[in-house]
Amino acid sequence: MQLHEYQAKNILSEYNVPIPFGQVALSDSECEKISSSINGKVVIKAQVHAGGRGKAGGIKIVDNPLDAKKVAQDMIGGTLKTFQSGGTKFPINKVYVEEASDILKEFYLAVTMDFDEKCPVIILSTEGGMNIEEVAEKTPDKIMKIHVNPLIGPSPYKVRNLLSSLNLEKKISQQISNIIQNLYRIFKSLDCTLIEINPLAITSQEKVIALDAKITIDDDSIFRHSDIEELFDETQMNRSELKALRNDLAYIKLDGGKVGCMVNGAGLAMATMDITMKAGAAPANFLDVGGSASEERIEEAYKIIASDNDVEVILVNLFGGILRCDVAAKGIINGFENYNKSIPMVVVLRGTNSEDAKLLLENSELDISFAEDLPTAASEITKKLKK
Amino acid sequence: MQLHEYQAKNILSEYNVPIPFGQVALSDSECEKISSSINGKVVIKAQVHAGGRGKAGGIKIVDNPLDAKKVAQDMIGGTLKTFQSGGTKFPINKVYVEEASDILKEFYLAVTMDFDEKCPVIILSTEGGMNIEEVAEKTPDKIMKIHVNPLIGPSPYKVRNLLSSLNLEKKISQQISNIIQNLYRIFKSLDCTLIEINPLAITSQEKVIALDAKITIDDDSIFRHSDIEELFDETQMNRSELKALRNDLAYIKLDGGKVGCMVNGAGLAMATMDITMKAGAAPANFLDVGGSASEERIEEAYKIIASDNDVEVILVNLFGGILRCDVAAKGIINGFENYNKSIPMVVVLRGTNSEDAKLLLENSELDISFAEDLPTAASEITKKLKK
Amino acid sequence: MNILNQDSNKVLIQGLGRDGSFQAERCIEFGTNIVSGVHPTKSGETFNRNIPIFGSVFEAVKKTSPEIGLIFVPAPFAADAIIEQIDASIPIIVCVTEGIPVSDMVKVNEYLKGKKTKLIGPNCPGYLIPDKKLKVGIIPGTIVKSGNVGVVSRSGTLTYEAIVQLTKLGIGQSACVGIGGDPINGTSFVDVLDMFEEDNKTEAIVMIGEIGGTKEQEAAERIKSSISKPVVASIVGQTAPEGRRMGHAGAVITGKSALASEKINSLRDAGVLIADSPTEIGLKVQELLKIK
Amino acid sequence: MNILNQDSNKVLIQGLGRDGSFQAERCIEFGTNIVSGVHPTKSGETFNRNIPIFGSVFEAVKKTSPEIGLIFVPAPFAADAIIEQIDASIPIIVCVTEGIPVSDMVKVNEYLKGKKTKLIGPNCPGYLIPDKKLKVGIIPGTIVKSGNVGVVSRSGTLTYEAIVQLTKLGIGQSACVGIGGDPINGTSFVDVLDMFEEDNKTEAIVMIGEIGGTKEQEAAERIKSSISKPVVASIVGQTAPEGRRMGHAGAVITGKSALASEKINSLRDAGVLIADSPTEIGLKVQELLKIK
Repeated sequence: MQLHEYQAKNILSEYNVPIPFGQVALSDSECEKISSSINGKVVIKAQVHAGGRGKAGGIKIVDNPLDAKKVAQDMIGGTLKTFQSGGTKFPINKVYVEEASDILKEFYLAVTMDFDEKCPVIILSTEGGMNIEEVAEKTPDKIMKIHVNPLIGPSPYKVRNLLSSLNLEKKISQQISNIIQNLYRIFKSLDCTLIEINPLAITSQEKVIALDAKITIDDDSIFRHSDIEELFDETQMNRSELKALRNDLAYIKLDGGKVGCMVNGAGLAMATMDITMKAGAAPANFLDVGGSASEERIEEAYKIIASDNDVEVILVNLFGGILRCDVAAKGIINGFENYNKSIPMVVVLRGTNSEDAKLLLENSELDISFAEDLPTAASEITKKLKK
Repeated sequence: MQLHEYQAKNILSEYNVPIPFGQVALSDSECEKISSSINGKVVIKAQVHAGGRGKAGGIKIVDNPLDAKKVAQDMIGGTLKTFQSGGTKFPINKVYVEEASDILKEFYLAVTMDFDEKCPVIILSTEGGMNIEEVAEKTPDKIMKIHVNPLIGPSPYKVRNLLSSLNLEKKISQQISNIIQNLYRIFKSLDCTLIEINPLAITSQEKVIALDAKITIDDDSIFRHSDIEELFDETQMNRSELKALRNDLAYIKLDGGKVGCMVNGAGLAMATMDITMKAGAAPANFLDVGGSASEERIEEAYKIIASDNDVEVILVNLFGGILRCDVAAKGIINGFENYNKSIPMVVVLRGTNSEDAKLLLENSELDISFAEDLPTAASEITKKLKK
Repeated sequence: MNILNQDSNKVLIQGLGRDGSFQAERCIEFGTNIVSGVHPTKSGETFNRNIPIFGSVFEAVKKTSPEIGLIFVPAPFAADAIIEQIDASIPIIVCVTEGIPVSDMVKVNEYLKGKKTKLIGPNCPGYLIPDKKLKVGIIPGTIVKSGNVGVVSRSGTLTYEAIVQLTKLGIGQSACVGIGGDPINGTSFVDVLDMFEEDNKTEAIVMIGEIGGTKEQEAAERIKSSISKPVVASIVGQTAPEGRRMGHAGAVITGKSALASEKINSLRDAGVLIADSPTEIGLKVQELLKIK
Repeated sequence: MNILNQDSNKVLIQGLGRDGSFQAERCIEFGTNIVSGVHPTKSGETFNRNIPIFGSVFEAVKKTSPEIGLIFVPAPFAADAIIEQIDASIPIIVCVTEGIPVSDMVKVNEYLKGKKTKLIGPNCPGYLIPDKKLKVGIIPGTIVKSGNVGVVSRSGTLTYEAIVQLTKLGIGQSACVGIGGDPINGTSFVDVLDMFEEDNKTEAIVMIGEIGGTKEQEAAERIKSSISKPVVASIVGQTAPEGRRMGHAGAVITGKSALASEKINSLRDAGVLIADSPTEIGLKVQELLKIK
């Protein structure tokens, strides 16, 4: 679960990570009011769940409260699409109003999980404010890492050794060192998968502050963070994604395809996509019902796929394990009956209770072709699409 | 560092450990006011750093705010001496005013460090409200323990297995289980050496609450808990103990002796005591100057010992290691000169720079006999005492 | 600990909710010797007629001496169940549960260091040895066939896909092992490859990988250095869109090595026969065995 | 890792403040081969004329290959220094620092599990081998004499007391080891007894214990089961008042076994010769060696 910048900054502040003075505004007049409490230039930032806001016009610097009001007027109620948002237009409901900082130098600082080393990792780069993937690719020596033993936390000696290689003033490196320890405390306490400060700025007053902040919480840990769950902003997801999330389904909308796909398991999902793509039929979406979906969740899954207007054919590829195919079949039939939209289906059912499932589907009013395996299903799909 | 009950209960509350409603009062009128906000009986508890308050008259139950006022009048400004306070009379500056609870059953619950297993341990006993040492001795099977891996924390399965052996209602064991997890969070976050809830009560409303609370923080960890350091109540220590503490000296006052002892190292201190006791000379106090005392700290040490009116002879037994004997000698001479109280001394000095030290002392105006070793020093002491 | 070469295979099942109970029955149907169950509130009861249920793993171990522990406990409690089984010294643990918090598994992984227990999963279908009539997990017993090909995969359902292909072509399996899709898990490709290498029954190996991480590259290195048996591999996700959920820092860590093409190159370089499409796994194995 | 039988004894000193620098000089005077120092802000400088100081342990290890690390770092940073030396794979670490938070040492202790490093201390005077001219720590070099008695103690200054008594009687020491007074430390009586048993130079052992804990009982058990060399022991604190600082729960854990009398009984039962007063340690050893 992703947090907005303003939510992340509240958390940073609570854990003693310095941030510039700022407040969230829900309206242009609020934005004006906050701006007038700030001396000097003011930064206004659209609160959306996408990176790359600056280039997309989601961050503006103004000189006075009146200009601030105007910017907020334009932003709030509008949408933002960035090069990182994957085509999605995110609605802007709030802006963050912040005093502008006088910046001498920008760093990149993140805490995340290193899955190869199976432990948290702290990433620091002198190339702050940049696209960090690009930095990693072009100048990998500018990316420095500290692997963290979960028992010990970030060893001060490792932090010290890393910072000493940068030849910073003692005053500066002491501040960064404290920020690293505090970020790690947030990472651990809130079960984060990512905390990213880009840029971490050194101001002309020699203060180190977090200018931007991105915090992502491990969805699987939300059950122990009810206070964080309340921060969830559902306006940042489209209706289908939200519905999928609420039903514990993994849904991805894809551009340009016509096939709606219902599968179980990420591996099988990827295999299905590889095979249908090769057969010339691009998917319109992907819905992974996961390991042990109930009848009700499968019904929701059917509705989500069927409500995608790009979908001309639905491919169901389920392999029963924990999931029972008969349960899935009932869910699909219920979905069809309650949603009442007939879309041709190609169905591959195998594993636990697949024979019962086929019987149920055959006796339904769905427009179904059964396939024994994926290649057959793929060619069946291309046939249906050509019709 | 020990906390008062009211301070400990504030912390419990912050970490979601249920406590009865209560507030601290600094005056009888405050006590009356708090009492009038409570329906039913009110418990008034003297806030002193000693256990066994109940038997010593430090805990009273009253029926109405007027009686509460009277009790507070008696307590505040007075002192309390309990069977656990080692002869010390603790001043009562505050009372804790709490609603009385309707108790069905009392448990003992503690988190502390098990030095044999080198890990934290949770101790639970069904014999709450009792002297736990007595329970441990007479019915050791009524003391249950959970050893905690510092990486994992208290494994829920261990807590569940322990609680299931008590055959409690699910509702009750769920509450105790949560309390255990929360106490451990406190233990870890605040670097405690002990958290003791005695009794942990089950009320007639089937709520589990902490009726009393004792929290001790590792003195060596205070440097990272400035907020806790502020809770320190210096009125609960006598002037010499306090002075010793402020100078990082370990000072213990003993009853009935006449020898003031300055040593370095706990082992040498104990050996010194064993030997002088055998020679028939009981110590009046013990001051361990520790591993690496400065001239100033030694000076304070001398003053603390010399200001004890029971002291007729001072025994100095130092073995230089990290501590340099010459530095110690200067400190003693300064102490003597600035405090200006001449007490005969027997001095054993060995190790690092001990020859320089002897020279310094010989040339001072102190009334000193040197001894080569401890037995000689002990007999020298008894001689001086007999004079 | 080679899970393929255990003599005795007594299984304990922890977590007997809807899924756990249903799957326990499927395991028993296949021939698995389930000796006990563990459930916090069903202590003293039995399941499948006469298998005893205990309140704690320690009790179950004391009374029934299982060598394998199978976990269906819900995600919030699953890491604790794994630790309970580790503490009870169960030599092999299979954790089917999906959705365990990453931070929990980081701790379990750290806790496992130096312990003798072998953990498979979590978020995995477990393993199945047709010849021994041993099914520990959720791989459908109906699709397997006894034989000489070892199958190992990160994906659950995709494992079944591969098994079906093999069985349809008359090619049996020595063992099928699903190591699970979670980024932090107990058993890696490398571990299972070593077991297959050591296992006398296994003559060829099928390995199914995915995009993301570098586990397939590690496997390629191991194959190059010390696996003498022929390997067929398939990597899925070649056409998958770049995951929107993957944070920047995540991409920084694995970089390009997470791509399917990089993995395929490493494996090919290690002498592995690549099935370009996951539908061709069976055919590739057939081809390999014929050549041989 | 037997600290007594290392061939090479190159020492690194971490923490070169007032005490560290002073004690480093004493070690060098005694003959110890100090090869490098570590201090966060003195990197590039030297001490004692020509010994290089590095900014990190890793750098010092890379350049000077020490086999022993000696720590004088202040308490708030000492646990981190121990971990830095463990991570740099220094085989023997002596930590003199006193006042390290208990919770820090619990973590260090957990972290050490499975590692090859041997930690002595913290809050200890270190060790000294007269014959090898090796002094790692703060035991005064002026009081020792080369010989065949091994001395081990929980207390710093009391160790010196025992050494002085031996030396005065003309009895030399094979090695003197102060394991430190903290409740959680790296090396126990048992560890050092084993080392003395193994060490050819050591003919008799002096062990000085204290009230509190059960380490002396553990030592008694080990002496009974596997120490063939004669042991003289003294336990101090027989007349000490019950510590007011000891919390209730602490007393619950150790109970009566913390008493001096209990410890003395266990040791006597293991065939140990008890010096009733710590002033009689030397005489008891003399008695023992004469009988022998």
